[in-house]
Amino acid sequence: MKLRTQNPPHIRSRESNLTMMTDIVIATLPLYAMAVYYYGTRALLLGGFGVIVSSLADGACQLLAGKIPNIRDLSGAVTGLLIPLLLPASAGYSMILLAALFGIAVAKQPFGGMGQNIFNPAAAGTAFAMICWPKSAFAYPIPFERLPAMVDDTVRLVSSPAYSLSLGGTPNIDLLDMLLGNVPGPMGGTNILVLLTCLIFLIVRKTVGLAMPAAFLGGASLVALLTPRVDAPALTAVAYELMSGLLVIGAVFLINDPVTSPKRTLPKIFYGFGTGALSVAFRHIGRYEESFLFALLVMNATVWIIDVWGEHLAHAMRRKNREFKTNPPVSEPAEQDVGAAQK
Amino acid sequence: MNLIVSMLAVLVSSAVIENLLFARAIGADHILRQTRSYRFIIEFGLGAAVISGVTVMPLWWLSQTFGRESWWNYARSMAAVLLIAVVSLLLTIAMAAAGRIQRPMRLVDQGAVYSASLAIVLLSLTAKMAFLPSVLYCFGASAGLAAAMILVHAGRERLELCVLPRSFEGLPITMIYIGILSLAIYGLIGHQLPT
Amino acid sequence: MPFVIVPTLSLRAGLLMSAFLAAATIPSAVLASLVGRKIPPLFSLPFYGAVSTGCVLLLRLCVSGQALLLEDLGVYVPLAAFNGMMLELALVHPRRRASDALHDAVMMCFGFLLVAAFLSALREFLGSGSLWGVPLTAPIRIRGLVLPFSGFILIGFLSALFRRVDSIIIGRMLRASRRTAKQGGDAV
Amino acid sequence: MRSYPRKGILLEQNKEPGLSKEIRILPALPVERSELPGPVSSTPDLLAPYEIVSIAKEANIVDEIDGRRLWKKLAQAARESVSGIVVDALDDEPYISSQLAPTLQFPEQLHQGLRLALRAIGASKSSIEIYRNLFDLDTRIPSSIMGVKVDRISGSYPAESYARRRMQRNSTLVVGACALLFLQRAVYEGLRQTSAFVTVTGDCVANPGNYEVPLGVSAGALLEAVGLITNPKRVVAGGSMTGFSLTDPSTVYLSQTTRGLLAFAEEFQDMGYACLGCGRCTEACPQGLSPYFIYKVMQSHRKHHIELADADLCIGCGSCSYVCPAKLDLAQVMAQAAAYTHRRQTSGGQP
Repeated sequence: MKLRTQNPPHIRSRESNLTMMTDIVIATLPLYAMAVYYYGTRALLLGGFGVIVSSLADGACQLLAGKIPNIRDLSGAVTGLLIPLLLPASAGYSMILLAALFGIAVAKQPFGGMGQNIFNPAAAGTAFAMICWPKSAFAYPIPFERLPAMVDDTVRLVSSPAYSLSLGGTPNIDLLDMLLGNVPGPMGGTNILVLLTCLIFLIVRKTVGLAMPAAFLGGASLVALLTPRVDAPALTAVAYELMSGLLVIGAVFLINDPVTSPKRTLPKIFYGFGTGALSVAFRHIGRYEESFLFALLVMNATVWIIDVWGEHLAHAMRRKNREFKTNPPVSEPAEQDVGAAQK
Repeated sequence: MNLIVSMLAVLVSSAVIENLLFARAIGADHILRQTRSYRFIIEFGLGAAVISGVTVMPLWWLSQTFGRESWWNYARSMAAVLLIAVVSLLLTIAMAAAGRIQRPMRLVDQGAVYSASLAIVLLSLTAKMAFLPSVLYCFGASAGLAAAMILVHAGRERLELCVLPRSFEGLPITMIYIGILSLAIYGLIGHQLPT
Repeated sequence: MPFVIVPTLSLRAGLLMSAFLAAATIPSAVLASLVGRKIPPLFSLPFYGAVSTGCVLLLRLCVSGQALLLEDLGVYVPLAAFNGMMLELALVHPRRRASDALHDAVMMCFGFLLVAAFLSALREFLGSGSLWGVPLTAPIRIRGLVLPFSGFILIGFLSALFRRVDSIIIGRMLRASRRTAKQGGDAV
Repeated sequence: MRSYPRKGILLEQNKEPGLSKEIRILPALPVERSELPGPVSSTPDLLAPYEIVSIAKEANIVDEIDGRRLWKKLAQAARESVSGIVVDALDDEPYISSQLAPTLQFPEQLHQGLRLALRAIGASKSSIEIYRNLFDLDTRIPSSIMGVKVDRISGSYPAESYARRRMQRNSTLVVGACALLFLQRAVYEGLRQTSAFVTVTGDCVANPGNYEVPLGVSAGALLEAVGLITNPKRVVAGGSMTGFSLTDPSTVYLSQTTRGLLAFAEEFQDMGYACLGCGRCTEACPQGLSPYFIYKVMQSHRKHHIELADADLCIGCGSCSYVCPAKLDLAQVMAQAAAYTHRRQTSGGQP
């Protein structure tokens, strides 16, 4: 009988790209449930719209590049799911559309598509939308007010705690509401408890590691502790800083994007810490109330430097470590005759 | 103390906020050819810093004296060009005398340094700052330019590892890369003036 | 490159910018073809720089009526003296004959004019909703287009598009030449 | 209890039901006895070392862990006067138990063979190494076999090569358990090595287990004799991680170093995934290399930083390919990178 040969190993782990992407999709679903609970079914419409647009754009770009779109590749859908979560629930469809198009057709596919993009597509698209429509991107609806499918001027829009923080005032919201997400803010970024549950789920599933989110939140809280913006007790100020804006959802989804993050552990910690510190530090300087996405994009550009530096470090450690230096014993040619029967 | 803080503010704003590459695209076409190594980028930044920093001193004095006249608008840039030429000649001669020049810079690279330092000088003059800040501005701006070029160089190295669509290789993908980076920095800082 | 990315916010500005570039490039290129070999390389850069700056300043004197537009262009007017095309034509490989130099310079400036006109029209129409200063109703206002980063990205996509078209045309020509060659082979 | 490698992967060892069954000789493939010339010594405990070595040479015994002749190893060890012998019975590759099963089922013979080998090289210390992370076993592994200490090697997958290298570094002779068994047979019964212990398993095999099969039998014949449920899509000779798959089992013949024969019903189809850059291969690599980095660098035209990645330290354990969620063939890429790096080093920077 004739069989097809195949290189070792002959057993493979069950994890695959599909399972990892499915984990992330599953992790976003509770956020959409909370959004529906707070803002009505418009959240689902936005999510579905984003998914459809980005998946179609992904497939179209791959066809233009002469590749066959892969059904199992859910990365475009994940981008489309994340973009509405980073924007207010009252965001217009055109905003979602342009954000998804920018993310896919500018930040992802020209770089070679899946697995080769330097910048996180969701972050780039949302940043583009924020810069193009700052007014509507930073005005949020009030929870428990059902939004119509088409948002018009009758909807009451308010500013988020992050804005009052950027003005230097203490938001008069108690922390429990912020934990539960009962505050105006980005559609998926406010309900902290659900986000932390998603993070735990992803870590248990080993889809993401613990290093980067921990380092990210650590760096953010360190800078927030050193340079407080509100005259509150230190820990309260830190809690406000962490729970306002997109920091936590970034710690769950955007930081852990495997494509645009370093690979080794020490570089991961460095990258997460730098992103957190940068995004909180530039809340003082920047004009926009939210600086996390931009800080993330800037850090994405430095990932290659960090990675090469990590390789240098590992190289030096291999040099130092005697156990790794010894190569496996090569079998002398005299013994090939025994194995020759197999060949 | 206040002095130091204000000087630092000038440095940071010239290096980051009004970054020559990301905010004004100066040096964008030189990047594509001439970022061969990090060492070259460092040389580039140092040369621009020295030339512009030395050139801005007499120009600042001149613009203080003739700032009112209408013809100064025209004379300024011409004077800047000539002064930069003189300063860079002196610099070249000095380095040659010190024996620090292994291989002379290509003319195009010299042109890049020229235009970069010209832009820095003119910008620091249009900002109408005091004397010391305008000198510091030159240093900060060239440092920011060098840093931006290093970022772009790292991006190009990373892009070499990607299997790009064929029509995007080289200049287009680099431009898109710089564009997204400039978007990020714009959003981080908030306010840039596109002139 | 910087001149097409940042200051091409409106159609007028784009055209004026390309005019400045032409004023800077063409004379120095011709001059380089005439006296280029007599100038020692150490002094060539200041020489051409001074010449092109002079031309640029002359042009600016002529158009000094357009104060607002000049304000828009700002620092890029004097910088136009040191553009890549000028350096390329005057320093890197100057042409032997003045006619060639003139031809090259004019062609380059024309190409720049096309790109600048297209980009500035797009950015003015979609970014600020007007064209040649005349307010129009754009289908969608993307204010991000007036920022420098969109200039970078647009340039990137434009050059990618050109390259794609080029590759298609070249492929056609290659196939055509192969076909003719084959026919020739059949004939022989 | 030593634990190495530091990194690596923890595999689920599907050793049952093969391990707990007793080792059988297939009636379809009988093992013929070939006597050594000369009488069998009545007092094997009084043999001189050179006699033991010569008997091993006569009996043509091959060590199954590295395919070297046993007498060569013994003579070399005697020359270098190593301090002791470690019996290698750790089967850390899934499905394979062709060293563990004989160790557990013929303890006396193993002990006698070990004593002979010890006397042959004039050493005293001895221990038996068995892998620790064997969870799904029906039989329990004793803490000592006939008074010889059993040394449980914990740690994750490529533990065997690490253990071997560690032993060789501190001048201890590593001998396979099966080789010692055959040495005992040669000395006590005067028999040549005409058979080998092979684990035949996989989801196509009717009754998986460890079998003593004569040398030179083709893999197809062995599978037929053991019995197949369905026609296998993949047949693998050797370990499940490092073995090689056969195009035509009927033309491949077993040797002393063939420790396993696996027949699987399903074969991997290409999902068309792209590398996500998740970095799991970097976490898994026992050598501390970064297969992701090497993969990317090998993809590019001018290979920057390739000497930085130390690809020539790869031991080919295949952990990177195992964990890769994109199902990329990283082990192949690592081999190419190692060859490229070697060429580069030999030819002075320019391959």
